Amino acid sequence: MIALLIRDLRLAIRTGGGFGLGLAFFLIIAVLVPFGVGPDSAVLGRIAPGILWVGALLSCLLSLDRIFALDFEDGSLDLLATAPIPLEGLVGVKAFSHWLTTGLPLTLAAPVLGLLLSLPEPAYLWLILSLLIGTPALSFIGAFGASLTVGLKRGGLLLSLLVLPLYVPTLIFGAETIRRGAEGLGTATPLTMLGAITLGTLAVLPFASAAAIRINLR
Amino acid sequence: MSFWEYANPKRFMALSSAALPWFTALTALVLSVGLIWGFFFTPDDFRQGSTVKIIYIHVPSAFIAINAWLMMLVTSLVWLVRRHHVSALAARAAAPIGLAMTCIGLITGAVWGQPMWGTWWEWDPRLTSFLILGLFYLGYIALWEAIDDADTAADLTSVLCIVGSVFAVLSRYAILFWNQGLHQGASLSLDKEENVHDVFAYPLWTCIIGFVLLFITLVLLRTRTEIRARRVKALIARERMA
Amino acid sequence: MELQVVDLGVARGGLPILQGVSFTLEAGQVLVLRGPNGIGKTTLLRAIAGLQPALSGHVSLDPEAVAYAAHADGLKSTLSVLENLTFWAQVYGTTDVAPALQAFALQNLADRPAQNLSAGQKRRLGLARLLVTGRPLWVLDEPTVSLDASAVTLFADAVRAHCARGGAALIATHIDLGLQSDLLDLTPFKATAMAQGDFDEAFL
Amino acid sequence: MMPDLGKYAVSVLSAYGATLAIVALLIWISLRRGRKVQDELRSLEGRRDDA
Repeated sequence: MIALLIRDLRLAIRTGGGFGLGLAFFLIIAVLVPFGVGPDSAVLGRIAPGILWVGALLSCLLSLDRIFALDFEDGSLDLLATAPIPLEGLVGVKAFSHWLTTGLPLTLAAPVLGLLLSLPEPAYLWLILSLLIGTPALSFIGAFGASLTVGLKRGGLLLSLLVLPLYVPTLIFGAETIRRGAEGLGTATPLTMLGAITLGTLAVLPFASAAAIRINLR
Repeated sequence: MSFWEYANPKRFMALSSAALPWFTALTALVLSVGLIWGFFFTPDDFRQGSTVKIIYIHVPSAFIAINAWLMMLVTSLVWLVRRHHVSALAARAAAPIGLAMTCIGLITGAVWGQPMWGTWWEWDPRLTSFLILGLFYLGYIALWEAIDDADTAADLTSVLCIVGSVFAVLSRYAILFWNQGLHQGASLSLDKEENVHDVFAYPLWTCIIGFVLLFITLVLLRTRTEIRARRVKALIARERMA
Repeated sequence: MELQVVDLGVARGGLPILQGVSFTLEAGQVLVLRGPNGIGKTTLLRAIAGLQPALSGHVSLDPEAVAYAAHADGLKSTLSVLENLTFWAQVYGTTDVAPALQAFALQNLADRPAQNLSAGQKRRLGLARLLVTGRPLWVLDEPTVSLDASAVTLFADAVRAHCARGGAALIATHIDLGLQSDLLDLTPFKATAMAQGDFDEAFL
Repeated sequence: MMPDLGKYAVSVLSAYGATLAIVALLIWISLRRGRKVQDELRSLEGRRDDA
């Protein structure tokens, strides 16, 4: 399974795609919003938590269809399904490597973009923390969506439609954590909920995804 | 005879064909009684004026929108566990009805909210939850349409339905947390104190029963269509092979 | 290691295409599947490899014994030949890829990215993967597509060596590999129409 | 016979109107597709009986 992780990361680095694209998209959103909303830093600071979370979510969405589609097209998925790795483990590794190449860089880039959006100072800790805790859920939910649409020729749009409502709870609790942090309120509740959702998706969704992949392969 | 005998497509076709006219007639009767009663023969509310009449479509459609998803969840589980095709096809047949009911709930809610709250759309927890429910229906229907192989489509949509149900409940709590809202509490409950007045309650119950009957009739009708469509597909495939 | 297929029926796209297929395959044997296009060779092989459920009958086999190779080789174009092969070796928990490279004459290409290989070279790399799996039963679907005559000989040698080591191979192919093999023609096993009155008859 | 809906007449009527329209559309779509599929099936079964 470590071999699989290393291979996926190596592929992500060599083909570029995933990495750069998600980050660039995140940057574009953070840069464009002030042009649309106006330069008033008070307004920007108020909406920054939401913008950053929505931006991270959309950047994540961008590379989801690559999680399984490439392996499906070149036949690797068939071969991996007959290999001694359990399919659930395969899904977990794939989602984890997706997180390493999108969620983690997004989390690291977010504070810089927070500066651009004049995010209030006390919020930075919560920004990093909520993204760090929340983005793995985005990758695992996304992997579930990708496993449902893996057999489809043009599954990209459908994938977004399927995943969108599933992202709502994560988005709400993630952005709420930062907003409360920015106003100096208690962040324990949303952060705990966010962590609970992430742990839940980590524990359960690989099984649902593996079932979906098995159905798609037959 | 076991209950599962009804899952035999042939038996289902025969039974539903006999039952459909009765259900159609009963639906027409109950629904027209309920709606006419509600629209023409109930007094205005002292606070909400005549807008209270919207309750006779708003509450039943919302009720169906939620319970249609529950029914899809049950039939999806039945399909996954017992592999009865009729069950999966019934879930497929119910989804567009659920979507339509969600739309009705949202539209009537907006129309009601406009004079009451002074705004067409409010990010109120219930309205927001319904919007999300609508998205779930859309995704579910789109997945059915996108997959060619019927059994694969049935399996995958069932998995989506189950996972979606969990996330729908999660969303509900997340949204409650996010905004406490100005929507009034449940219109009907067994707790007498909170109930709307009897004058409104009787026609409302009639309308709910009417909507349930409408739902059953449409599900029967649409499931019959889905079974036939499935058979057409099978026959074409068999011809191509022969 | 023994593969036993008893009264197997398989379906494609929800329609039964083969029924009543039975055979056994023991260590050291090669079984070649024949039959016209569309008869269901690929479907049968996928069912034996455990990728799709059988409609009827059963396959008695340790799922940990199968190495499956299909039309697609599952190569990553940005990885080199060596990297591709090493990855599969790690997945299957083996380490030595040198014999596999040698058996398919890939030593000189070891550092070349897979995207710069010709179709035949890619196929050879895909087949070399079988050697690093260390699994006794090879289930191969048209393994000789785009191979030239000398590469086919390499492949036949590899299969022969594999059988000599106590392995076995189930191969769907149309060309004569020059191997000591049994033949199974699938044409007589073509599924007939479903019996009337079946529970789900309306759908099949 | 028409009840006096007061100042909310437009709201109430449009809510009922929209509902009736959506339900009618739903029923129409269901019936139309039902008929189409049934015709298709009849012609297919007929062809099978001839053969």
